[in-house]
Amino acid sequence: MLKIENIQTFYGNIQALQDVSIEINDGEIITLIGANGAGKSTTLMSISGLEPARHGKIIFEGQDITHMDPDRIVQLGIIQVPEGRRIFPFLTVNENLDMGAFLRNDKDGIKKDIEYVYSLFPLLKERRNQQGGTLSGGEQQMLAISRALMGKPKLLLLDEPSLGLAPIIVQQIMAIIKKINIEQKTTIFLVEQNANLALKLADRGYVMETGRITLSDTAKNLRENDDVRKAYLGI
Amino acid sequence: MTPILETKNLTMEFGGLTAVGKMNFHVNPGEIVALIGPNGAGKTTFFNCVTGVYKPTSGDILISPNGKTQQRINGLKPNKVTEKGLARTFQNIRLFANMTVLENVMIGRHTKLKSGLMGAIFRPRSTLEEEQKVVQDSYEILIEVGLEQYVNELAKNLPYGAQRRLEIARAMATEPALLLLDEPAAGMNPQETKELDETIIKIRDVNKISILLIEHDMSLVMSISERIFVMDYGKLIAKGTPDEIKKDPEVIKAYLGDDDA
Amino acid sequence: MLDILKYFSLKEMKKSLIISLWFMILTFPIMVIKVNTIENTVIWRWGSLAGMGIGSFFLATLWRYLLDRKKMQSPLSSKKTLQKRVMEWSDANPRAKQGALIALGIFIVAFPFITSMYQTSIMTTALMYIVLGLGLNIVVGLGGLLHLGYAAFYAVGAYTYALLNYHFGISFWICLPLGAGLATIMGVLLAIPVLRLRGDYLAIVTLGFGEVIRIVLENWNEFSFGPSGVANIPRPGFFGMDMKLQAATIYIYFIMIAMVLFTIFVVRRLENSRTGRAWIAMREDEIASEAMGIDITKSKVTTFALGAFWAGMVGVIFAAKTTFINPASFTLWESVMILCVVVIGGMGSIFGVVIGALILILLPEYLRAFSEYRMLMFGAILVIMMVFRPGGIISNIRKIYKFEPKPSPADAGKEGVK
Amino acid sequence: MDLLYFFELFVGGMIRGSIYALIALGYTMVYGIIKLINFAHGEIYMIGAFTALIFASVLSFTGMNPILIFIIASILAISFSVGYGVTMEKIAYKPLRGSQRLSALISAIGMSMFLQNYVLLAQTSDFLPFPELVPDFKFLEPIKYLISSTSFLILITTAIVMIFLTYLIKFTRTGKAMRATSQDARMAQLLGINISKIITITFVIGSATAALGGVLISTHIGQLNFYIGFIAGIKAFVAAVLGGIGSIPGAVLGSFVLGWTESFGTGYISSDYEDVFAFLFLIIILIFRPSGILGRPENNKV
Repeated sequence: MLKIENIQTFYGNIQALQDVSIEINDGEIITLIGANGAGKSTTLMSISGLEPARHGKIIFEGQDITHMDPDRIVQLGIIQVPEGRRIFPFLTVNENLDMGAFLRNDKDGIKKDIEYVYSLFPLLKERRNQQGGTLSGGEQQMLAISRALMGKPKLLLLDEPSLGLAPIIVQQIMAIIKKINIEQKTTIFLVEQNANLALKLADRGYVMETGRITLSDTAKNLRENDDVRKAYLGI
Repeated sequence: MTPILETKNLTMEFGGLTAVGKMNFHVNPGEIVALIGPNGAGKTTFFNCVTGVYKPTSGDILISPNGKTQQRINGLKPNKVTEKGLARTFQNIRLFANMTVLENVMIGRHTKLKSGLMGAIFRPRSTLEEEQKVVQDSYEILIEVGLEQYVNELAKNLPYGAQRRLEIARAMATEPALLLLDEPAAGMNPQETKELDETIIKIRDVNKISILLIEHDMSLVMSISERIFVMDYGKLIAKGTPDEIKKDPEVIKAYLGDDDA
Repeated sequence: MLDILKYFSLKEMKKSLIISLWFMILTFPIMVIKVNTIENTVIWRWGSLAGMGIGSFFLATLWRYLLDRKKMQSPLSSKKTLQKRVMEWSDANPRAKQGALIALGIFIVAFPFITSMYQTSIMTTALMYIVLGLGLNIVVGLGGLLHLGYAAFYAVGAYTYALLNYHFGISFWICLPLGAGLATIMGVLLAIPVLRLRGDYLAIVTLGFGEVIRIVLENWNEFSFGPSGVANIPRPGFFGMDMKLQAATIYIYFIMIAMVLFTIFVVRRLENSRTGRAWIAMREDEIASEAMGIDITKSKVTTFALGAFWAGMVGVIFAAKTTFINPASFTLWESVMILCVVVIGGMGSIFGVVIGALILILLPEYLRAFSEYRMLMFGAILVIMMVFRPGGIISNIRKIYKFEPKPSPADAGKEGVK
Repeated sequence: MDLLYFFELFVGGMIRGSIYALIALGYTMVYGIIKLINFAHGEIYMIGAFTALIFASVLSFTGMNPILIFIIASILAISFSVGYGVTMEKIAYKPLRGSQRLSALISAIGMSMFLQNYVLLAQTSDFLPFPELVPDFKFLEPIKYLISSTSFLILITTAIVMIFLTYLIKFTRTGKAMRATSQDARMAQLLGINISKIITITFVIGSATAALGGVLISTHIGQLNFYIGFIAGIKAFVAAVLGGIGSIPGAVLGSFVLGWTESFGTGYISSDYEDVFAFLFLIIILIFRPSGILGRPENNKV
């Protein structure tokens, strides 16, 4: 579905990604784990077209999207929930969701999807006229995911959805991610620092260190890999 | 022993949101102490309170750089805090990008120099000597952290790991009694992390600077720190030696979730 | 390198044609129609439409070419600029450099004697802008604070001399430090309230401050004689001698030469000092420089005060040179003009400011035919510079510090930090 | 004190405020989206007024109905100003997106100088009389000394524009996208919002309202020259900052506050210092409340 071939991305003079290659198949949950600053978020930004790769290629369903504008990439069905959630703080919950459906014109479909995300997160429905900035961290994460779902993603990119959330909420969110994957047939690319959590959810995983992919395997194998256990599971 | 840094019930609120709540915390002279916790737990906010970037809502921050009397530094401006002997690095590197590596360190020496405007214009002997000395001193600090080959490069052209080290060098140039490192290993590869490890221990042993660090890299934290404080949701949830922390159920929960791992 | 011929392919030509059509329509009412409201007739100037069409066609092509070129240049490009080559050449040939400097010196000294009084006067104006530019450069280039009210300090200097001389007959040489001092005090007074403001807000408040000063000068008749200004200001005296106009012009020229040298001397020393380093650090990152122990408040006040100091001094000379001042000389455009000198020359660079002032003041004077297009060109140049070369003509190359590595590392350990 | 005089000043301040508001809206919207003080915004207002004057004069020679002329000239003025606004953004601001804010600001100053002198050179530096096109409204007869027909037009138009813009920003999808972009442009892009389009729309709206202001004030005062844009622009910016830049209700509130300050200041203190009141007020507000009356405080993150 998505094929990243040897991309290199720079921030000014600093090379953030070096020859990163990742492959994601339809319907999978893939995770990318690694330490803070390893280049995980940059990878996502390169896919979304906000930090286009200088070299290499990104192919989505046969189309080269490496240098496409971000809004066209979204139109193709790649939607990202970025790190830190980035809720529009002065827009209401409803308006935030509206923005998620910015590129869609099917009013009925949008209505149905709003109902769907409210069924996933009933809490949001209660708060629908509240400003996004007044929500708690967990609620914001729910809103961020819901907002992305409103764009009917084929491939959902999630950047650190567990960041700064209470364990119980993290579990809830992970369960929902699984549910979306199954119910909506949405392919999911999950970037996480919490390797343990991510590897439990995912089918396959990639490990990233200072801008390079150092390992890739099935999630199960990665969880049993000694290096991974030591470095990322804290065991 | 008088702790070099001590906070009593330190609290920082942002419009009703408690980012740091009633932190009781201390670093003893000569110690390497780590502050860990999930992202967003309030570690950097704590740093910012201590270094004067934020004015804490309540509580006390006490320091005793000379190891004897304690003084309260709440609400002091960052430059005053630095003058008193606390120096820091930043999580998202804040070097003076368009200055050379050497100049970056020379800025660190700012508080140790005296010459003012008149000195700059008339360049009396004392100023000239001072300038010569600051160049020399700064260069030596660069040698210490192993950055001397970059001395005249612009800071922005340095590789990532070297930029992190330069931040440490710059902070050391202020001759602190306590060095606060905010995620010094972020973005480093294992080899660089290992070198950093040695650098930090050297700073403590050779230069007799106490160290407080925020870090995610568990291997680094576990191998060099004497004591670890764990924060979650703005609160201290555990403290102790690395071994104690490893076994602490609260910590495992905060890091790994309610989980079998 | 991009092939410029590519821009004359059919596709690119079509693009340029569309842009040129767009501009023809856009500028139609203003460029073509001219209404004579007294005789109630309309003049249609179709010629300018054609000119606009052709002009914009080529400019559009050139613009795209330059933009693409800018994009292609990787930030790490090690291409040797002319500037770098000149510098390397002068480093390699110290003799030749010395010779060039001596020739320049002779030229400067001989200038008023080999040219007309008019030329000398223009050159003096250019020299004044060099000093003004260097002064503003302390605030904008080194301190990184956008200051749009600089002309106000210039006015303070000019009025100090004009009024003190008018009321008390105080001479030029006494007023020179007084004007500078008063302007400095004003600088501090302005700096204190605006310290907390950053970037855009600072710009607008300094702009407001400049306008307030000008409006007060314009309206407070009892104090400043309002819009009619102060006339018959004496030229500087030379040990009580009375000079003819020509001698006085040459005299002021040399005063300005001395002033320029003095300013360059001081600014260079400041730049390469503890204080100067602190300013540059502040420009680069306020929070980090505070964390290094730099007192931001103090630094900002100092840059404002020093900047104002030079403006005040030049103001006194300006009053003495023109012998007549009124508030119209100190409008916002004056401030912008000085800012242009700094920006076009190269922010933060002394040599750049010198070049900037010479280009901006001398070029329009010598290209008389274009003189009415002066402000139009300045505006265009500012935009073009910012788009293609935000660093100015002369990029700032700073001092490289020398040091001798200590003989043995053991020494370094002993004397290191601590 | 004389109550009638007070009322006159009050209404006068309101009319001033309305004009400032029309210009300030463009300022504040552009600032909200690209965080740039568009110094040349006042020039768009001036070009709008000039275009209207040119077309109105040409048409009035044909003996057309004045009201019809007024409407046609206004529409043309708005169209051309929008053209200038959008072109300006493409030339002077778009290539600078992502670079230092200082560069963009200087570019804007350059643009302002350029446009002023462009009109000066292509037209004239003299004040030109604006044809009288708006008839006296009958129903205003009893309060004519307070509100003339042109000032009535200004108040009504401003009110309509405010209502329209509020609706646009609050309830339409484009409006929401504009708000989203101003709050977090990167995130907006991740949701498929085309930033360039949003910026263009912002410049279109801002230029249109500025041009409208230009036409209205010129009919009201009856004359104009190339310099009117600059002072009006600065004042409108002051108004926007007073209200809290980036906030639309703030711009309106700030404009009225400024209008009244000037009106009462000149009426009760001295008319010579009109602009001084505006700037002193600005400086005082910024010192005590840097984010303006309705602005949101900026949190700088470390």
